[in-house]
Amino acid sequence: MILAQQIISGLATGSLYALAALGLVLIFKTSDVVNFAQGEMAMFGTFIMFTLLKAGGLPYWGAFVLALAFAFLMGAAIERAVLRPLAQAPLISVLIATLGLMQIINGVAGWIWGYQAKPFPTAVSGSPISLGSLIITLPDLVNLVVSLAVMAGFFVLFKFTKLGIAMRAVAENRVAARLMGIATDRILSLTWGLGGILAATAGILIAPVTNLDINMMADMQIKAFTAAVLGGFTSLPGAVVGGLTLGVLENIVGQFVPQLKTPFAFALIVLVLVVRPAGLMGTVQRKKV
Amino acid sequence: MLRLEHVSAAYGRIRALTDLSLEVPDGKIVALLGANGAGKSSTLKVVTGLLRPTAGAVTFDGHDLTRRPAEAIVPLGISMAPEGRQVFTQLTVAENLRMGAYSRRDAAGVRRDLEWVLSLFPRLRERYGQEAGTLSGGEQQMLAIGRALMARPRLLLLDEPSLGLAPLVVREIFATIRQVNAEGMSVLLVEQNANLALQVAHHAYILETGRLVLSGPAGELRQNPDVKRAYLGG
Amino acid sequence: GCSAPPEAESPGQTSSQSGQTTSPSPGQSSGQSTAQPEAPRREAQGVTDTTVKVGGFAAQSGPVAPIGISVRKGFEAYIKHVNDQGGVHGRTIDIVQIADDQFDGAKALTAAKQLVESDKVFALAPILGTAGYMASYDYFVEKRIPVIYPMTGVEQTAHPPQENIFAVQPNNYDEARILTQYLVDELGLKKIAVLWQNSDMGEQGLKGVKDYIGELGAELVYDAPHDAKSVDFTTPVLNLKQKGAEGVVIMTTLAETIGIVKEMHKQGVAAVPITSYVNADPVNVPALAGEAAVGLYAGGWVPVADPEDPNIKQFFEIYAKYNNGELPDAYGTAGFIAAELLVKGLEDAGRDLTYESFIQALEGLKDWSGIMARNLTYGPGERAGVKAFYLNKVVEQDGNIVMIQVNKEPYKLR
Amino acid sequence: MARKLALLLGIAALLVLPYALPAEWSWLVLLINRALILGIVAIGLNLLTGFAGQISIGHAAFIAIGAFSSYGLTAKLGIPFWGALPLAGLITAALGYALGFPALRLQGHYLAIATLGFGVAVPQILNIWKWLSGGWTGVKPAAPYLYGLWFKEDRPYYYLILIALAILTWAALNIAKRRTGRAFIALRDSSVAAQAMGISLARYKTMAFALSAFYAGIGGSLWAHMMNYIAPHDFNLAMSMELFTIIVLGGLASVPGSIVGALFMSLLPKVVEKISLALQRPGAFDHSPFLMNVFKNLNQVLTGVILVLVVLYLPRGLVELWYRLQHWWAGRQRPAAARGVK
Amino acid sequence: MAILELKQVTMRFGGIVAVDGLDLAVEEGAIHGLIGPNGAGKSTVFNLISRFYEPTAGSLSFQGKDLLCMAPHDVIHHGIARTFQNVELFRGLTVLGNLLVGQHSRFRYGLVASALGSLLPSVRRQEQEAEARALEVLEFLGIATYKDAYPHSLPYGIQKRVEFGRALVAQPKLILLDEPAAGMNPQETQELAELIRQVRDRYRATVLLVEHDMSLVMRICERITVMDFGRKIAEGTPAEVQSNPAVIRAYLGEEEDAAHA
Ligand SMILES: Nc1ncnc2c1ncn2[C@@H]1O[C@H](COP(=O)(O)OP(=O)(O)OP(=O)(O)O)[C@@H](O)[C@H]1O
Ligand SMILES: Nc1ncnc2c1ncn2[C@@H]1O[C@H](COP(=O)(O)OP(=O)(O)OP(=O)(O)O)[C@@H](O)[C@H]1O
Ligand SMILES: CC(C)C[C@H](N)C(=O)O
Ligand SMILES: [Mg+2]
Ligand SMILES: [Mg+2]
Repeated sequence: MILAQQIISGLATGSLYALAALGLVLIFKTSDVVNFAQGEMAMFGTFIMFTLLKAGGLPYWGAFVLALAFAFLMGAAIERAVLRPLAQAPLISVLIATLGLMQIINGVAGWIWGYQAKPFPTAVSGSPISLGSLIITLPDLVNLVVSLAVMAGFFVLFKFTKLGIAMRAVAENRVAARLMGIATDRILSLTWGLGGILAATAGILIAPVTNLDINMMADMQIKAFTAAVLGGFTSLPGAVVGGLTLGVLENIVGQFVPQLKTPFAFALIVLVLVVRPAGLMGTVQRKKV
Repeated sequence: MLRLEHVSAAYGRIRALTDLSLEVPDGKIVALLGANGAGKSSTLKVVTGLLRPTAGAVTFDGHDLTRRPAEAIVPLGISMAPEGRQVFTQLTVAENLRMGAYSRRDAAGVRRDLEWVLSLFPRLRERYGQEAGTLSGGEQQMLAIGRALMARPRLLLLDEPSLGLAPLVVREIFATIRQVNAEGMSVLLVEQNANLALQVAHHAYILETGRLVLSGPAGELRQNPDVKRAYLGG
Repeated sequence: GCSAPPEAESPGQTSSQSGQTTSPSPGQSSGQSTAQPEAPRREAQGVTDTTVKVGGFAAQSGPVAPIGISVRKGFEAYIKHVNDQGGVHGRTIDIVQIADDQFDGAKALTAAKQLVESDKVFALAPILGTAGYMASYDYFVEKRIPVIYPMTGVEQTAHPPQENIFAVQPNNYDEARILTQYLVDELGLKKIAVLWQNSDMGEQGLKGVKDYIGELGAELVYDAPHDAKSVDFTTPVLNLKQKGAEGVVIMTTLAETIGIVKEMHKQGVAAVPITSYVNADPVNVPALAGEAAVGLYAGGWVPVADPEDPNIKQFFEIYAKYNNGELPDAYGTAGFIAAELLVKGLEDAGRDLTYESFIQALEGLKDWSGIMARNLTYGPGERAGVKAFYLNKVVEQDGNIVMIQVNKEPYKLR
Repeated sequence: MARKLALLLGIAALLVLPYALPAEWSWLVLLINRALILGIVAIGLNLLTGFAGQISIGHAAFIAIGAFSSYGLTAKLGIPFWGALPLAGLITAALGYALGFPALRLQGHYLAIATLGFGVAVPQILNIWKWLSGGWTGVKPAAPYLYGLWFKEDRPYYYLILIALAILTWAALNIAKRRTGRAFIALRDSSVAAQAMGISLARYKTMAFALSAFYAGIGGSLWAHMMNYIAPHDFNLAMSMELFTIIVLGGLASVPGSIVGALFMSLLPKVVEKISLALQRPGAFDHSPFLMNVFKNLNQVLTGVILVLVVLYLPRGLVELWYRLQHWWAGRQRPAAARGVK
Repeated sequence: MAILELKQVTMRFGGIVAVDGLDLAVEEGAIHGLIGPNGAGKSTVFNLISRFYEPTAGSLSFQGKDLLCMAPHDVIHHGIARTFQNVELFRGLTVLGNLLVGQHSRFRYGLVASALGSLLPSVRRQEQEAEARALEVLEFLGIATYKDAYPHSLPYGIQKRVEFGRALVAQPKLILLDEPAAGMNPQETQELAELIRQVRDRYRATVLLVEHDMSLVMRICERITVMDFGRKIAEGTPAEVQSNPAVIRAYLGEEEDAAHA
């Protein structure tokens, strides 16, 4: 019976990893960048919503929408100011730039909002739902549903719409994309804007669990990265599957080797990767010569 | 239609083009010939906005192209099958072709042209759902050309279209070039196979180390002994 | 009464004696490091007629920054307050810097050396973090510059006692023993569990419970570690429930404690939770955990729970005055107390400030209480300032969830 | 000519540095020691990542292995430091070699996550081996001793590090331009072509891991006996990230760049700290809460800004400054040494 | 005697059969052409010989040795070098560096000797010899002036020659050339033809050539195999192949003058 509850709770936690991982995968798919600042963008967007709720006195959903709008602009601005000038730079440099951004955003948030943890409201509240002896809370369900919905939405976008295909084209080969008449700059602003929205959404749903503070995403980010890789890094469904797997895995491993939970979880993941080098849902990029 | 006047261009300190003037008249096929590194591809890059000229003017139907970003040039009616194919390897053949028509709004026309391109290159139809990266070299070349055609341009730029293609397909492609030209499409053709190029072209320019050294009607150049020796392998 | 901590038996006990030996860790047998030259008594550095220089290190960036920054704010607030009142014996206290060691031992040691050798501070405070403290420990011992309130739960803060190091907060080992004793003696619980953070804090806490539980006549039914920053506590909480624990000692930091009580609440676990002083935070615990926190006990070595208490009011006022109206957290409190103890030492040492006079002054403190500092006691060979606890509990009062203090008198080990 | 001169001047400066520093800057020697040790590790990491193209973002784990091996060898087995130092390098190299095998199947981000996992796991595993690591409270490796010379103070230790650094830099420069280094670059740039040239991916990837682990092991041993105190969690992800940043900032596939990057990353916060202290001295911001926060916690944000700026304006890393300077000095048209790192 | 022999080789990618029961024998010392329509499976055959692909069925042998027992990096040790259809140069190395990597399998020293570098006379000597050999090959190919350039700044045609040089410098017994003339003009192609012939004569290498430029193929190949849909559809001398109706239908097309526009 413990096992069933561990799985259910693991799925709930895993959906948080999945939410954070989706943003990473989105940005990677659309601009070929591993965005280390993704978590900090999530934190910053959440703080914006916090301010709107507290100082602005707005209702939850009003603040939510405005925070997402802000997050869009923030994502687009970051792309414009830092990523675009780095269009020609080697991938690893871009990675370091996002590492720098991570420190900047984190530090600035500290300047503005201080360093103490703050409570953050959930989108929905109500008593936990019991199924026999199993318990799941409403916010847990919401997180699960939102991560699945986001996954499905973006999956459709990338697979079937001209815009989505163009986004992938831009990520792969900017020069060729421009030759198709794709306004790569605008697409990149858009994708980073969407990345910002996704980040803020994740942050807003995660904050009630971790509490809101400037380092709330530090650990989440590592989990998200792991989840994304486990799932296959370029696959949105993979990000969700990876996140959920990791959430459940941690709980089950925690039952047996609590002190080595993290090493064990990593060892299992590396094992998965050795068997499937492109993750659970990824496809191997075989270069043809 | 397309006009380059006294164009110079460079990659950092490396000079690629010097004081180049040339013209592609409406409805004509113009060939651009020259040895390796002569600046042929660079000329096409200048036209499509991928390489900014350091001097000179590029105009298309009176539009100044020198200040235009590359993506704003396609909608004017110029498309290119670039050197090295540059297909989107992680996109399928279908998606690549769809991107070719990115700036078009006429859904019906796009559908018709897709049919046309697939009948031009039946191989692409067979590989329709396959990731472009796993295509053979020649199949990728077909895709690059097909993708450029999907834009239904008024001026088509082809950078070594015969590269890596079977003789039969090369012949078909040149027939196609003639056909689309007959339908009114102008073509600027860069080709190593000068023989073939001079057969289809109306007019030709010859570059050496970024400078124009010779130009004239294709028929005349084919008879020119210097050209014969240097480019026709005669 | 308070029995001497077990570590008191360790060698090198005698303090205020120069050429003291450091206690080497197990396995280390260098015949050399102990052969220190008999240094002549030095002039106190960093003291002029008008100023006395101090400085310390506390992470100001990186993951530990939220703690380090609060510590700094608390420390600075009280020092500024004192300076604004005219300083101590006509000297203003000059905080040269509170270096950002980023929780890196080497950087902390660098900062310590800079403060001592270049800035020539009179004393080191505040000093935050196990990593930095342990890396600098030998250097502290060697230089014999006063170190006021190293903020870490390791026993090396006070055991063996070093003449120049004055610990304040109890180590986590002793703390866990007190918390367990409270569960057993006062609440009458017999089946105890420990949920501990996979860190020095949790590890020492677990050790404390294990060593003491038999003596208390209770039973340790379950213990489980979790990594810092974990968010999912399903597994330990379910096991806790299954093992029928009646009381649970939670040795971890704030966010995880909140996570644990929330999960216990969700799963309807009846065990009584009791936790470390780092969570004796009347502002944040009710705010973050809400009704899930009701019933949680938190030990505290200072009384923090009653905002109407004049001392606490004064503390809040001073803190807020120098920090733009912010309210302190537990770490801000710690920083504040470090400053209080420093100032107390300076005051009692008199106008003629030397190391001897300063150390004698501190050793003279018996059950001394300042604004937030409570019942600090030192003496020759005694460097652990606090051994007693105030117990706080989260309760529902008039529809509000608040943390109140449950015992007026400090609670001590049997 | 100018190059030689600059090199000689540089070496001379390094030789006298600790004693040239004014007394009240003596504390800086420790910081420089730390930087040079990280420099050694970074050279190894650069051979792995910059040259062979294998990302490792858990490299601090190798330092930990080197540090605790060295502690174990000296304290438990009584081997003198001088033997423990190379042995620690070799033990770490052996583990690096072993890690190379799962790495064979993984590329890019997948490899990154595997090395990240390694970086997280090693301290945790060491941590439960209390007999060796002392757990959370750590252990105290002794300072090296040689014929009446104790390397306990920062200054003598500096020379110890400097000698190791010199030898390992020289070796790395040799490797880089000889057969092995070329094979690394080849497998980074095109693994298929590399194989067709007879380069075994398995052999060279594991070799690159072993080699970089060797450097980290040496660094770890030096670290342990310099600090005289180590705990498993000293070697955390923050340190791994610092190393990764060092090689990119200094210059990927540049051996000197690794050292420059290490010095830069260590000294930068101190410089920022000075600026920040200077700014807050007058107490001018006491009435602006935001600005006060800004100047008190400048370090992190400014470090971030500098990272971004370097990446934006010195795409080949800090070594590019040196090449530009050389270029300017020589006054002739030579393109800054293009290492062509992708 | 056949130096290279493929028997009943099949290669499937999912549903796609790229090579289908192919038999191929290349005589020692020959210049052997492998032609066929796009997607016929020619490059796949090269990748099979290079051991990048594991054949679904069939056997491959080189000088009587079973190729299937070799790892990809062993192939060159046994004397097979190759070029790639889409230029695979090492962009972090100069042209000279690329040719030094080409000799990787000839060096007789490893990691430790690398680290000790010029301290070891043997290392110094080997490096000098390798460099001399590389320069000689560059000279032979007429691209010695580019020795210090990085490949990506060179025109495509030059890059193809660098690749050729990199394969040549290993002094292989069999050299696989995948479309070496692509991107070259007729004049350059003629020069290339000459080079290939010289390679065979001077370096005593067997050449297996994939190429769509019939002027090259027909001029230098002694024997030609034609593939279509992964199968061999014809084999013979250039004249035989050129007049084979199946080949004309599938690949060459009717010989007509494209001139009459
Ligand atoms: N990206 C680049 N960076 C530096 N130099 C370049 C670059 N691209 C081309 N060049 C140089 O510019 C000159 C002209 O090159 P371009 O590619 O236009 O020649 P081309 O006539 O198309 O040659 P090819 O027949 O080989 O395709 C050459 O000297 C080439 O080396
Ligand atoms: N990795 C792969 N996955 C799927 N299909 C593949 C793969 N590699 C090759 N193919 C398919 O196998 C067929 C043969 O490809 P190959 O590259 O061998 O052709 P080729 O004869 O070299 O053609 P070209 O002359 O155009 O270079 C092609 O249709 C190609 O699409
Ligand atoms: C409670 C604190 C003031 C310090 C904390 N125990 C630490 O060392 O990290
Ligand atoms: Mg070209
Ligand atoms: Mg091919």
